[in-house]
Amino acid sequence: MLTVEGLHVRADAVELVHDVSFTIAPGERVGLIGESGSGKSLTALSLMGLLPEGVTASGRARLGERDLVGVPESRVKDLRGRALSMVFQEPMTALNPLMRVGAQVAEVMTLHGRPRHEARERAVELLERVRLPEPGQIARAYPHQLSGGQRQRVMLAIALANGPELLICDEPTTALDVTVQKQMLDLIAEVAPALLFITHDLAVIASMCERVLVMYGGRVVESGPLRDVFTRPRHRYTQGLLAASRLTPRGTRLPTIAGSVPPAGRFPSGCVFRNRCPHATPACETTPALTGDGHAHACWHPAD
Amino acid sequence: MRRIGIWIAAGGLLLATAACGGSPGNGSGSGGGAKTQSLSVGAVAEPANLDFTSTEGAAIPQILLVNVYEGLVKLDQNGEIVPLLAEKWDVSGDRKTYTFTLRKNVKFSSGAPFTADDVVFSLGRVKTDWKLKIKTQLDVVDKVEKKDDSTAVVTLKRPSNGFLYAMTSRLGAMFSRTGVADLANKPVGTGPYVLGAWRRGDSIRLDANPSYWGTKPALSSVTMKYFKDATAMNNALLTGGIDVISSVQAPESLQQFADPNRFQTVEGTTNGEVVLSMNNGRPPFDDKKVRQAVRHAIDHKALLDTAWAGRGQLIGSMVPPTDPWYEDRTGDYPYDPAKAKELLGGKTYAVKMRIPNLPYAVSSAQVVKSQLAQVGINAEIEPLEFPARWLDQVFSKGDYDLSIINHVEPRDMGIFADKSYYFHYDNPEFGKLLASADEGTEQQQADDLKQAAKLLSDDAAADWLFLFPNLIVAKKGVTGLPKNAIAESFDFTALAKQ
Amino acid sequence: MILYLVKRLAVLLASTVVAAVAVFAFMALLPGDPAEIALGVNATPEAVADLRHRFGTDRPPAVQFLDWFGGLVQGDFGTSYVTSAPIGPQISDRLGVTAVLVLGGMAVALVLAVPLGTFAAVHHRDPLGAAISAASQVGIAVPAFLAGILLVFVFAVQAQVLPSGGYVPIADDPGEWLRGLLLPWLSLGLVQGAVLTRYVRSAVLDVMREDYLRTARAKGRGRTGALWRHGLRNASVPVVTVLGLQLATLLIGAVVVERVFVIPGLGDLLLNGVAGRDLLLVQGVVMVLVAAVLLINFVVDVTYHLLDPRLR
Amino acid sequence: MRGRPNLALLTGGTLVGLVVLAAAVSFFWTPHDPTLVDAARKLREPGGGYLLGADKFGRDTFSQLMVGARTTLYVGVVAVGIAAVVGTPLGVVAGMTPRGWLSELIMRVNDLVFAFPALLLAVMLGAVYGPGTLTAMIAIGVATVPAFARVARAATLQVMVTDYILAARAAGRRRPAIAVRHVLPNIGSVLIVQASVSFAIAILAEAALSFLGFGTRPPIPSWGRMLQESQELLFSTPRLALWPGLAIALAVLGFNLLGDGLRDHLDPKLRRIRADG
Repeated sequence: MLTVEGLHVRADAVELVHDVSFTIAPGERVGLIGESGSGKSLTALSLMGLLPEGVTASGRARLGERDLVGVPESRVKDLRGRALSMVFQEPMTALNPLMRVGAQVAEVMTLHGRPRHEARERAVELLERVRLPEPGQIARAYPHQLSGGQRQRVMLAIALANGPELLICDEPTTALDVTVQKQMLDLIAEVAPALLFITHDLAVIASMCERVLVMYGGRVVESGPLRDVFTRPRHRYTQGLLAASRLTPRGTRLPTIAGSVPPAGRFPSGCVFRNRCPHATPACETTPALTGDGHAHACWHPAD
Repeated sequence: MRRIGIWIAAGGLLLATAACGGSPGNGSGSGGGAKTQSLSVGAVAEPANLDFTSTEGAAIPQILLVNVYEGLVKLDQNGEIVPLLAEKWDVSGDRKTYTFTLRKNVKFSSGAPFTADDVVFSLGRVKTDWKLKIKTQLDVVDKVEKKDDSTAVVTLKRPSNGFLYAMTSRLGAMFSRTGVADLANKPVGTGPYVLGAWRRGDSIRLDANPSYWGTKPALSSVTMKYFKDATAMNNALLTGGIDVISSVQAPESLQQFADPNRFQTVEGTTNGEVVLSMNNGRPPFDDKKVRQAVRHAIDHKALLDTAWAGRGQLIGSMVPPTDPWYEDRTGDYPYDPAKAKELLGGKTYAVKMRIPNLPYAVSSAQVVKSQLAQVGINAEIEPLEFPARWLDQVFSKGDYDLSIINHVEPRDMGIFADKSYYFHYDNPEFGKLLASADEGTEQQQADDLKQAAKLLSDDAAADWLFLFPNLIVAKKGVTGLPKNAIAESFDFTALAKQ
Repeated sequence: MILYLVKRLAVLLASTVVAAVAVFAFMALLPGDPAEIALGVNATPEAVADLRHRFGTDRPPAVQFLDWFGGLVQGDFGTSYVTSAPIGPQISDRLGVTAVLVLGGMAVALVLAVPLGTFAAVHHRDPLGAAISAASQVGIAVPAFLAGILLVFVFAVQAQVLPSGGYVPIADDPGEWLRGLLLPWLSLGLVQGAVLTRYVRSAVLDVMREDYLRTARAKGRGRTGALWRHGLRNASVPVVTVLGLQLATLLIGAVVVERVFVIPGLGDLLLNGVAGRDLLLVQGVVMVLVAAVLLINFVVDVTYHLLDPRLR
Repeated sequence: MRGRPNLALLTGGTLVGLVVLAAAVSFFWTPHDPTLVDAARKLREPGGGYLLGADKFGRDTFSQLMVGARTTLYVGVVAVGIAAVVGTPLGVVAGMTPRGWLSELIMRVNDLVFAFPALLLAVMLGAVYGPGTLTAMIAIGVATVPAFARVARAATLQVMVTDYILAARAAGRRRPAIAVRHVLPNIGSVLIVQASVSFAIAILAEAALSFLGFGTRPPIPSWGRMLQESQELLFSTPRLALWPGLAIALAVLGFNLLGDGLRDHLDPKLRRIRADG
């Protein structure tokens, strides 16, 4: 259903996302994982056509038969909120503070052709569907009167309003209290049609997704079914990531990945991870290709 | 002549202009038909109210005298006293009794007839109701009597040359016995114009008086429009907002009106002596030598050229050339910085020059300061709000060393005779000369006043920077503009438009 | 909201009273006895004392204040010492003129600033946007009276298409009224418009960076649509604050423009009053100006609260 | 975006630098005595030692502009100085005790002072003490106090909730110590920006006051007064209005740009781009 081929994102001369390709089948839930600065959010935003000013995408991305990248804004904007929707990381600022919640939910429907009164009614239903108590009252509230978790549910209601084919969630629970995170994730898992779920949290991915893409330095370094990648990581970065997140019984952490993520544009040539990789050799100065069917990786010295 | 109170007025500012002259014209005004012509005249100071019996300032008589209020006599363009409401007057042999024969069929704008009773009433009010100190000019009047409806007799305590002259001023204005209830807002007079409308802060319109006893004015209305900013007034004339600038406040700008196809410039003289006053009552200017040094230190020609674009006349004492006893005294203190330094004896002084914030004063002060600095007198300029603050600080309290003001009143040499006056000039000889001039014959008067003027100059009681020019700019085709401004009013009676 | 309104109203009233005390006290410091000034330099002491009694300036200051303030509450500003005319009608006449001048200037500023500022923000990376930004920067640097003088020079003196000054009441001739006000409006509005353009631009730029604008686009709105529907109202919140500040500035800026264009407004009345030491008049005008600024602040605060539900 | 030259800072700094330079040099040297009246040089054309010509008093325009720069800075420094010295502590106190009666009182008085704009204050003060540079500066300074107090308060409110202040308070540091050691250094950049903007406003205010006759006393050269005096010669000798007008505009532009530039320079948050991954 969603096919991404050779997606590049650049800001001025700096390439932020390099040659990303993946697919999502109808009903499939795919996780996109990586540290901040890895290019995962930009990948998602380029699919939505919401890249910040001065940042451009090239390559191919299709949702069904419709192109998402390299087409005029007027065409993409009709897909947004209808065929594909997105829930953002920061619920506190994602809603218009001067507009009632119900109106903001209804807006996405009227925008795509539903009559106003019908949209109003359906907005309340949607609020109920995302498990908000007293949806009628919430519809009349302003965003500042809701908690973070409630606002994120409102965002989810907006995303679901027009029955999209694909839902993109960009760290939807990061900003929420731990107690609320679980409910939110359950809700997303329950209502999402097909899902592209972006996070840096391996545990969340594990509970949500069937397939996973690991990004680092603007590239997909490893991809495959969740179980394979998590139990038998091939790329040294994935390996490090998993090791860092795994707790020992005594609660002490294993060594994390050395160094830190370089700023955009400062990644080494060749394998982007080689300056932090304990296994790096001169061979790594050449860019490795993402190879392998099903469980693919881009590494000259993969783990077994 | 006793102490002549001054209407120091706004100096050149209010002075604006005055007097009559020219011949009535006729023509097609902007309004269309021959009887709806109107004219608008730009002036600088708006009156605070319309009651010149209790409010100082030149602005009120400027617009009301001769135009709305008339006296028994008036001053013509040549400085001659001519009949107005009095057809004629006879002076007794002892020069103490004046018998005025009044015009008949004169009516006030209220409809009341003008009779000798009104003369008795009006001159009586000067003593009883007027609040201005200039009313002392009529202290010489002993009694005013009605002989019959058209004859009034004024008896003086002693002969006075100043009496009839004072009668041409505000003091001689004739009021109706039934028209003094609201002088501040509703003037009632016998003149060719009546008050039309007053838009405070903007303009005063006078309308032609349909029942005027004399030659009816050529214009149906004249509007006096008030400007605080000289440039704004210039622009108004350039763009047709007004027809006449009654007194140019920015003489350098005259070039703008050089096109003879559009504008005309009238340049004449006034009674306004721009005086560099020195406080004779306190150091350092209580020292005659220091005062004389100042007079030598100032290059009057350069001052006039820079400060007032060379417009005006140089004078050397308190007498304008239009007075019969004028003598050229400009040679008394030639520009001579070396002499000035010598007179100062090598000493330097720091003094306060407190001036009114009027264009001519601010301009002149900067030249005076620069020139005095050359001889060692450092004058700090302090512009004060005119009129209130200047009057308070300098004029009333006398807290100043130097000041610059245009003394606009006609025949005002007498102010130097009063040592409480802000000059604090004190020379008994001078007072004696003035007193004998007022009582004596015409010849004696002239001789005495010439001598008095010389005395003032010799004593360096003040320095006379220049005689303020009467500078009028008008649209081409406006006639009846006064060449010289030597009376208190801007006479509208002769104004016309071609 | 009601509670807020009541509280804010109480503050307004209290500030006005305190301001009245301040104005009165300040005026009491002015040198020059009104009675002496009214009578001129040659007045007799008896006449001065008499007039002082008539003016009531021989009473204790507190009594004078209460009398004056009591009158104010009833719209009576007293009678001028100098012109012996009632002050209230003068002030209300002039206030009308100044209000027209200021509101017109504000309208010009808004008409210029909102589209230009928004355009400059949306196109802040383009040369045209940068040019507008630079032009507004230059516009701020020009003193209002200089702008006025230049406008007169160009449109009145050279082109002779508009009057150089003066004010014609609308009742006399609506056409002339309008023609006479165009240049004053422009000279007030151009400079204030430049200031406002910068605020609008920065407010819109801020809003454009907001997450909810991205949300709106995620819903399917275009850039412009999102900005229009969700951005401008949000951007208007800071702009309204500035607008209030600017109205106050304009009210005072009008003093200068009134001088340039010979418009009989409040500023002109104030300067006249100061020059003529018309104490009561100055007191009245200052009070009205200060009260107007306080009132504008009040309106801005309330508008702010109406615009932003978070404050309710 | 790092490394891109800050154009506003550069231009603003240069313009302000020129004003400061002209003022500084004028203390030691001007081409001619700026106040010396000389009828022979009246309205002298530019050239021959008179770079920009002379005015109707024969005074050298260039020398006047140089000394006028001094007046401009003098007005700005004193006015902004008053505003900063009075307004900053008030704003900090109000910001550190946001719920207290003192804060409420300060802000209310602040609002009240704000209702007396600079021009009104200057006209009133001028009426009492006579017009002059000092009264103008005091009026402009007092009228600018509310702006500083507000900005200082807003910035203080932000600083007060930061971790290091909370830590300092938890450690039992006394409020005055916190104010001096932590708050002031952290709101400094905001105040500097406000100062440069207020400086520009002060220059404009002085020009307007000079136009109304409430500004600098003659013959001390001031750009505002030069402009006012040049009015009557606007048609015949427009250069007399051009130079002071240009000087005012460039100085105001300079201070405004400096403020903008400093804001960007001192507050990098404002130029972040939201393009993380």
